[in-house]
Amino acid sequence: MIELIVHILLLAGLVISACMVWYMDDLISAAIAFGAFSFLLSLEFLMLQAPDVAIAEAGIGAGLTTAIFVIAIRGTDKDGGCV
Amino acid sequence: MTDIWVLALGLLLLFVLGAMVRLWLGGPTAPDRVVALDAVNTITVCGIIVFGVAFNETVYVDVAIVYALLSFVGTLWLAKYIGGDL
Amino acid sequence: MKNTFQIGILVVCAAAFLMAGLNLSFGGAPAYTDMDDYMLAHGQEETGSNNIVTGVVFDYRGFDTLGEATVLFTVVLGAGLVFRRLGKKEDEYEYE
Amino acid sequence: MVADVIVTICLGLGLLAAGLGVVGILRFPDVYTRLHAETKMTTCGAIFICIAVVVTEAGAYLATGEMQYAVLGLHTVLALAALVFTNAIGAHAIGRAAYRSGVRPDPAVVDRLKGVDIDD
Amino acid sequence: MIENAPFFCAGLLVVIGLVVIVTKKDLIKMVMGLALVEAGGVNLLLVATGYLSGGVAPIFTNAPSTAMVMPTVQAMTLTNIVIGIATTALLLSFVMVISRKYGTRDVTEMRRLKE
Amino acid sequence: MNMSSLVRSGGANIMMPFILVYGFYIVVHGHLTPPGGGFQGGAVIATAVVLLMVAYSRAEVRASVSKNVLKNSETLGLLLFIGTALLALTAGLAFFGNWLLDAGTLFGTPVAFGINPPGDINTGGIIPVLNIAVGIEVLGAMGILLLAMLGGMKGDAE
Repeated sequence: MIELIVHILLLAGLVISACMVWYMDDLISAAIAFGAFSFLLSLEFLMLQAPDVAIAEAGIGAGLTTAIFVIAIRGTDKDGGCV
Repeated sequence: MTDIWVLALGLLLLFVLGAMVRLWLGGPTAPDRVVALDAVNTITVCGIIVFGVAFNETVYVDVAIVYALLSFVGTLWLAKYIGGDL
Repeated sequence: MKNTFQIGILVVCAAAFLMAGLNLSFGGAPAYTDMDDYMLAHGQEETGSNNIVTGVVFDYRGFDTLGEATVLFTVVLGAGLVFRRLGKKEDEYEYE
Repeated sequence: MVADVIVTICLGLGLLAAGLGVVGILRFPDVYTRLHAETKMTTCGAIFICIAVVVTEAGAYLATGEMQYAVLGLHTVLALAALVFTNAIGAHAIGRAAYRSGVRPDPAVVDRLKGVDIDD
Repeated sequence: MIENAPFFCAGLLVVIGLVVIVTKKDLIKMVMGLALVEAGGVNLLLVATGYLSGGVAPIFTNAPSTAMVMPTVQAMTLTNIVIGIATTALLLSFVMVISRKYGTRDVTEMRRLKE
Repeated sequence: MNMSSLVRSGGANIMMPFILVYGFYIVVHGHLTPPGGGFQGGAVIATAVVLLMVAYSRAEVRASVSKNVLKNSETLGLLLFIGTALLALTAGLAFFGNWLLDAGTLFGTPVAFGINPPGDINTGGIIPVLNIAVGIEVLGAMGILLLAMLGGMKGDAE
């Protein structure tokens, strides 16, 4: 029972961060939300007894996805400004 | 003793949701959101360790090491963008 | 009009996915487990690997991994080609 | 059982610290105070939770003599070391980036970095 | 009903990704929606399909028992993650080139014969 | 003007060897431990390279991170992968046949059946070789992708 509650809390966090990606108009905020989404997804994979998938998601989502999105956002800005 | 660890895991996930409130509703600027993301990272590492103890999965702590080693790379990229260095 | 059409399509998609979630069983007994049972029973002696997931990735489904490696190679080729052409055409953006 | 009491107290302290960090994120007025609360308190909570884990695993290892409990404890110590080290770097980077991006502290405090060149 | 929460969550993630792709007009936002579908919905659905309650990870080193979850879906997910990040990077490279050519990221402002 | 921060670069210099060592541990123990395999280890090692890219400015990255090494490592990984699979034909097996299994040579010790807690690294046949090949390839691919995207940005950072 209590494992089910943990599952539901984790999935609620996942859906909330996905909605955050949809809701944010600021692109860098959306990239931050995508990072949080990736972390929680990896914890969910760990809960589902898939440590290989969890570590792949952690390694990919922690550094590489955020890096690619940030580079793309900076590379398509007109002013190259901040915030 | 197992119930204590699972309860701690649930509480940590509640803390993650609390940090996500700052990430979504609050956070007038992007640095606030990066701070909230850092909190999510740290609490998630604690959650993985507690998970490994709660269900007696002895080798899952390796995932926590990878998290702790790698989660700050994303933070550094975001900080570099926000600071205007990139 | 167009907006209503989009919303209708999305509602249909959402209903389809949620109905599919109703009919699946989480953590229960799947309908067909023959292949996985065989891999769990014989995978250790046939592939020599304690980690069955690695055994499946590199031995039973090796062609899958070969295709994945080819996809990765092609992606790198495409990205490098795109940015090199761009750097040649305009002097402002250097690459290389 | 004395080990259970120690574990419970350390776990409670860690959870309390992590919760205070989250409350600090939610309640403080500007970026720098939030950064302060978050980094300090969640790292403190991680330290106490890891102490609880290590005490548990040491007790299990001494009771049963199986190697997997000792491995879990050692890996927990490694994860904690990595976490503590990287949190400091991340906090420094966030604070520096926030100052450079034009976010100033709440007007009630003195901005001591106003004339300083912080480029290096 | 409520035990099937991972499947509902996977379906919701796919729908949210589709909503992002359809309603947003920013190209990077659309790529983010595609990544939500790919990394979130599909992988979560696959891994949740292979889960057996009470099973452990299919690794014979240090496993507590021999009741194990299904390994094939995990292998397929492992392949899918790397392909997902690769295609996302390629799409973002194209977005950078397109944005440099048209001077904007908005899909409604892109016309082929604008100038 | 655009110098790199001292704390950031120093921290990256200290952290990078640990990430590299841990990535190699993940790659080599791919057939034994749960978080093991070529994809994961390659991603972790690639993150070490990405950490170098974030810690220094663009001119320093262009001077220090060699693009040719990453490009060659990617090609080498793919060639090693296909070559190892092709060598099974010489042993009379099919493509992707496990021609090193139980041979007594490298990675050729017969595996102990059932649950064996410490594990033996000298088992697995061609699976550790393929792990290393895929690890090298993922490292090269991710590094060259990030480097290409970083070079494709507008060049007015200074």
